[in-house]
Amino acid sequence: MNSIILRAGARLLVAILLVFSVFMLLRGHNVPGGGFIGGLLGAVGFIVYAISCGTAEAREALRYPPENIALVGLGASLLSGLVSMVFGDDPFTGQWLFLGATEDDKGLPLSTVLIFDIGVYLVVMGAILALVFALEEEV
Amino acid sequence: MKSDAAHEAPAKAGQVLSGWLSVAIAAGLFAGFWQALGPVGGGEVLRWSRDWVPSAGISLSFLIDGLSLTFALLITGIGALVMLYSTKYLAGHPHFARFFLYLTLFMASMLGLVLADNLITLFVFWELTSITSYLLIGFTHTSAASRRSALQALLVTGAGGLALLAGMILLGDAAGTYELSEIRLMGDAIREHGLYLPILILFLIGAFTKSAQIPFHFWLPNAMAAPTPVSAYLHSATMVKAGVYLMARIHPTLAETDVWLWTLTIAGASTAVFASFMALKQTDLKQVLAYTTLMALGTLTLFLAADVGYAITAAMTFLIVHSLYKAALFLIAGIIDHETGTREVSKLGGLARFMPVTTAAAALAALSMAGFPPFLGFIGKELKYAGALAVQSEPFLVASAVLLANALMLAVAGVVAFKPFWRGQSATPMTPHEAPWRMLAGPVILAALGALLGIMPDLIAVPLVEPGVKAISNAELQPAELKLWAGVNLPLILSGITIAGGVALYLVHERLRDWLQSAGERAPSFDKGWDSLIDQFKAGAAWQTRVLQSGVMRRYVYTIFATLLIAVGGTLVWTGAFGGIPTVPFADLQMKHWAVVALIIAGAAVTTVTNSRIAAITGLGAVGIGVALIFIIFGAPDVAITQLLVETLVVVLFAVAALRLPLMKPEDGFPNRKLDALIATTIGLIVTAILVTVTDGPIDRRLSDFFESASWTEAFGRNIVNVILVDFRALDTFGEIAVVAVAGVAAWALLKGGKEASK
Amino acid sequence: MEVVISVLVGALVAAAVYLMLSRDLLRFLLGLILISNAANLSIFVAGRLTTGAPPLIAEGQDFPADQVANALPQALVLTAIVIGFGLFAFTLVLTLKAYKRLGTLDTSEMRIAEPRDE
Amino acid sequence: MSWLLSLPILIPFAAAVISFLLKDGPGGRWASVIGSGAMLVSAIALMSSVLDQGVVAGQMGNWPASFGITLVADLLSAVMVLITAITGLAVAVYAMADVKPDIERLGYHALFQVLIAGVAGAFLTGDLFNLYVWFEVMLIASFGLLVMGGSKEQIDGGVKYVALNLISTILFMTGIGLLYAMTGTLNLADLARTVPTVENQGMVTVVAVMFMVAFGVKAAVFPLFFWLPAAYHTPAFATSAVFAGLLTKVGVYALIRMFTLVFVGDISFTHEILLWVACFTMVTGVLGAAAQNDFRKILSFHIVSQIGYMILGLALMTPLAILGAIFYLVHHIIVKANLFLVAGVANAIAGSTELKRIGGLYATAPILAVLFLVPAFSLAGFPPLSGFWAKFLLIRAALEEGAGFVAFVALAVGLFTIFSMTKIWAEAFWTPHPDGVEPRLSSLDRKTLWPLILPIAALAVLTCIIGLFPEPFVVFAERTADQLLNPAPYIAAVLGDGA
Repeated sequence: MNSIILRAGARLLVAILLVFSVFMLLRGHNVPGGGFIGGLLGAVGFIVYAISCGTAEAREALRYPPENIALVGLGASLLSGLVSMVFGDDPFTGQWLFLGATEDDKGLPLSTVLIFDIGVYLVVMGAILALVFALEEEV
Repeated sequence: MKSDAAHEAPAKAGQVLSGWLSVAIAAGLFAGFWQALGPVGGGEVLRWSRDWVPSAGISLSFLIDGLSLTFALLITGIGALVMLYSTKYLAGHPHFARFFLYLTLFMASMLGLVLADNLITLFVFWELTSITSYLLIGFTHTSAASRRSALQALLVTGAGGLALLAGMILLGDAAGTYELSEIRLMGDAIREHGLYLPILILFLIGAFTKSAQIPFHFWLPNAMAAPTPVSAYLHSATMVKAGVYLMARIHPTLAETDVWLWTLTIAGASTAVFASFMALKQTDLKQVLAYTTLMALGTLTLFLAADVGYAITAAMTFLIVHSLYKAALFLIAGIIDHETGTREVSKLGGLARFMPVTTAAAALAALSMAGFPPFLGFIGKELKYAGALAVQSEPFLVASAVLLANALMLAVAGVVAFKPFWRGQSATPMTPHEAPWRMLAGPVILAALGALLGIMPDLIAVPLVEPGVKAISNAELQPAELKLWAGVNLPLILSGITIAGGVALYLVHERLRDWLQSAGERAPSFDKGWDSLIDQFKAGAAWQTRVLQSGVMRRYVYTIFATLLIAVGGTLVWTGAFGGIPTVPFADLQMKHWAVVALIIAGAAVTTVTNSRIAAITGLGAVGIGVALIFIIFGAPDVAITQLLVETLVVVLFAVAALRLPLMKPEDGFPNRKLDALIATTIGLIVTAILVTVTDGPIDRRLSDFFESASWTEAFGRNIVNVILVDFRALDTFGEIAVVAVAGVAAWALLKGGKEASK
Repeated sequence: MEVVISVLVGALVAAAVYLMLSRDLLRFLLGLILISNAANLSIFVAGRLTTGAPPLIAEGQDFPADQVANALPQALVLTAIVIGFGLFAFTLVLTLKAYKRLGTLDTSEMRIAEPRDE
Repeated sequence: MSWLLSLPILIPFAAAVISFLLKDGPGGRWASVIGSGAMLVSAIALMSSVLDQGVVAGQMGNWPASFGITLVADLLSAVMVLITAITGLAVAVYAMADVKPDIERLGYHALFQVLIAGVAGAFLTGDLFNLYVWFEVMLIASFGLLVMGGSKEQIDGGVKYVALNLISTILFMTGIGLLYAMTGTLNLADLARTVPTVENQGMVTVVAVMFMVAFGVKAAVFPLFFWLPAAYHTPAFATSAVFAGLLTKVGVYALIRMFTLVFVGDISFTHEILLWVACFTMVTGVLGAAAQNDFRKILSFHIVSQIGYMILGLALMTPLAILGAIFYLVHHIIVKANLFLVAGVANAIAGSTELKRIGGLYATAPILAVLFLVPAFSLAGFPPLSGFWAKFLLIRAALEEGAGFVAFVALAVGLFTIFSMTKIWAEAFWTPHPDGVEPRLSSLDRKTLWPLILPIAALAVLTCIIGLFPEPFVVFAERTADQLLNPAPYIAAVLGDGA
């Protein structure tokens, strides 16, 4: 399993899956996709990596312990829900900022809702990886 | 050990302080109640009240009348003497301070009980006396017998307490108030109330258990496991009289009916006679005294049955008489035990030489107990006969019972207060010598009071007995006069017979005892019955628990599904809610629908029947994909993608895990599987029936309509499902990711944790 | 069409319950997965079925043009799937751990917490 | 207002995140304690505003009710959150000393905080599906806490706990689907309004019974309670204390909420079932306890038994009965959590929780003896402790309804409770230690002793306060019961007055 080609291929696959997962995350508000689907894809990428190169290397590539990533994701979603406090709205009220909005076009939307979905992404990826890595290392 | 010795010295100082503090509290309270003698003797009733739980009609109200004052003085007066006695009796005991804490708490509870004018407040103190007596009976906690006795007393009185609580609640509802001084005015209404009989029964269970009437008597002799001062105080002079107090207190409300009259008469008389014989049977001084206490309690119950002046006066007087001599005798028994090392009657004799003061006190107390003139006991006995002859039930029977009990009592008095001191000296474990003054003060004072009050009965007649009688009965009863010489009358003649009979019994008591003991072995014992009751209870509990909480998971799952089946299926049948067998729209079914249905059913079937892990996983995958296809067909792409991804992960994880798990065993061997299949199929049918019925007809789509209209215009998203997830119902999603995050962490911790533990 | 799915749900439930009544923990787990699917489907069908039309709003429009599938149950099912997955993943790891520590997957042999002699 | 409502949920989540990231040092446990303290403050604030203004409701995400998720607090929710915060703080402090460092490094305190958040969420939500979500949050956190450490006993108990609870979860979820199918809404207040308009009322009853079974498992009623005695004696003491105090009560809360607000159409049927369930639960639970010989196993079975009392109050459905149930609910959380905490200290100084293997606590650890007696006698219903009033109110409610048999059962069960409590007392406290050990509190070092004893003492004081000054609590419970039986203000607060 440790052939150089496979490892390089795995790296490439991980990169593609990660990019694709972020793409799914970002488009989710308007077409099928979203944080959960994105996070799952991201996790699948690292699982493939772990299977081909070993969990130790996958952990290294991930840089942070996956369980921490999960909790940070939870924190991010929580924070996105808290932002509206500053604006005097109810918790989890979406706050939107439209960059370059014109009459016809709403421009590039930045919102707490997106941060929320990023949190979902991180949680899903982190939690699954925490479980899978630990399961792999259990043997 | 050195350090222990080092801080023993200051601890001892603290202990001494705790002892004297308790004595001071009791004495101070006694002095306080003494002040009330004047007003109460003048016919006043003192009342103090303050709200406690007004919304439930409960107030902290207290009342001092003749009845409660009598009790209060006995409680605090005897309490002070007992505590003084205990400072010496328990000197150096490691739990000295705890003892005084319990004793003081008990005294306070008992005072609260007799002073309370609110039923529930009374009950609160009632239970407190049970708790404190539990701690006191089990004071010698390292002994298994003590612990058993403590539990027995607590459970018996506790059971009675619970009955009493129910009775009080019913009485409160019937009367519309918990205030005793209001309830006592409603006697007639209560007696005619539909709940009268339940109320009466529940009250009497409470009173009989606390005052150890047959058949609830067996805990009292066992309670003698407590240190002797406790026996003297709780189990003769005060707590056991709480039941008597209750009957006296509730007398105006519940008495004057045949049920009351006969129940109390029979219970009291049989307790008195039975206890007198049992007393004669014992050889342990404390046991002898315990049974005479039972006898006294029976007698008091007997007299409270009636509603005539003589009987009630007899009860009030005998209450005081008994408290005085019985506390004295118990304390003397304690002295004997303390100074000689034994309480066995047969081993004791000739103590008069060594302990003259104790002997004198014992003699005085015993003479009062035996009912010789000029002691208060004599007056008490005369009143008892007068009362017995005046009762409405069966004067002859009652008088006979009282006569028999009194004669036996006289014999017992000889056994406890004559024999140990006079007859030939026997060897005792310790060389006897006179007790210190703190232990003598109690018996001497109490015994002397018995004599003093006999000569001057007016000291208690006016301030205590007469107001007490008035408090017990709402009818205009004339309290009988307390006097030594009432002329030659029937009671006096009966007294003569008593003395003659008693002396005769004393002379033959040893043979009688042997006979009673051999008879007792054949008779069923309540105490042994208790043990088998507890054993049966435990065995029943264990059996039930083995059946229900079997430890076998399959049975748990089984029970839950069976419950579901019966509850939901039963309700479905009961309500007739099933909308009828629907028509399947075969016409609309296309090839793809059939394919999906077939895929799912086949997958589920394979998963269910296979013994191969690979086949099972494949089956699961088929079901998952089939469900995803349903989502796609019916316009749910997000759900379908998620389902596919999740299903992939499920199958992968399952495969990874299953490879490390053992093979699945064939299940053909289990006959139960047929029943399982039946249950499973029925539940499946029920689910289908319900689903078909609830989805018949259109749904109220106002929620979805709102989402459709607001999704883009207000929440700026074109994927309505995603907008619901991250905006409209973001809190759900937040909870959902919390579940995922925690599931990951928990699984990680489970896997990692085991590793660290095994290292 | 709801009727068909309802029957399907019933069949899945029956299979799942049968599996969950087994003494084999692995079979219980299989049953759990099946019954989760059944529960998800029942929520889905509770919102009634609409063929085709996913609940999306086309570019340039403010509302869905035609009748689209009921979006709310979809969101609920999505949440339920994810939660179910989390619970399943943990349960799977627990099963694995149970086999490692207790040496069996036969639940009637699992008597450590509630020993036989009690 | 919506902030005040959401803070008791959001604060523990924040504490969980911080605690997890700091789990390798002492920061993890302090984050948990500080978070619990902050939650207590928010819970008090919430309670005071509910007392001032009546039912308060707030919309998450600013979407109007029944479209978005509503958080709503009436007196019942507010008091449950408050008591959750109190118990949470007590247990968080206790866990500082009770939970071993290697378990802390696995994220114990974070999971604990998530559990508390889930409990608070369940009490505050006004949305049925959201309730399901909080149940799951609570459940997965409890799974993690239960098996954390991974001893054989824990794994074994955990398997049963997990398996049986998952069945309940699935049932609950299916029930939500069915109710949605009939009414098209998930909001509880909206359901209260629309359920009576459903044509097929028979089916409503069927679904109601389904919910009863689902919540019955959660609340551990007869015959669905098995998971509780199978597992509660296995985890860390802090864990079992918070489980014992709170988890089953969420099931009871859900039953009370659904069967006073939504499922009131066929009371003579549903509440009659509940009455029988209550009686059997009381009896089987207490008998189960009588058969046990382990400190925590006895306590576990008593949870079951006492859940029966609460269900009894709900089943009778009179103002006094509901009042009693609420009083019992609050009292029981405090007392039962406390007893489990005491069991932990007994284990720490005497070496076990098996009664046969310990003893001597009375002679050498008198403070612990007092701290045991207060909750134990309160549990057994002795006056003047909190449990007495709880029992008194329920018995009175039963007798006023003419339910003499039920009252008899409740009283008899009280007697058996005394039996079990004195069994623990006699064997762990009075009987000398079989190995001659003299267990002393002073054998614990100060850093362990105070976190263990302070929460116990605080809860014991609370028990005594409720016992000695019950009036404000009774009045409070009366108002709460009134709100439950007259849900119009609740519905109006959620849906607006025009509804």
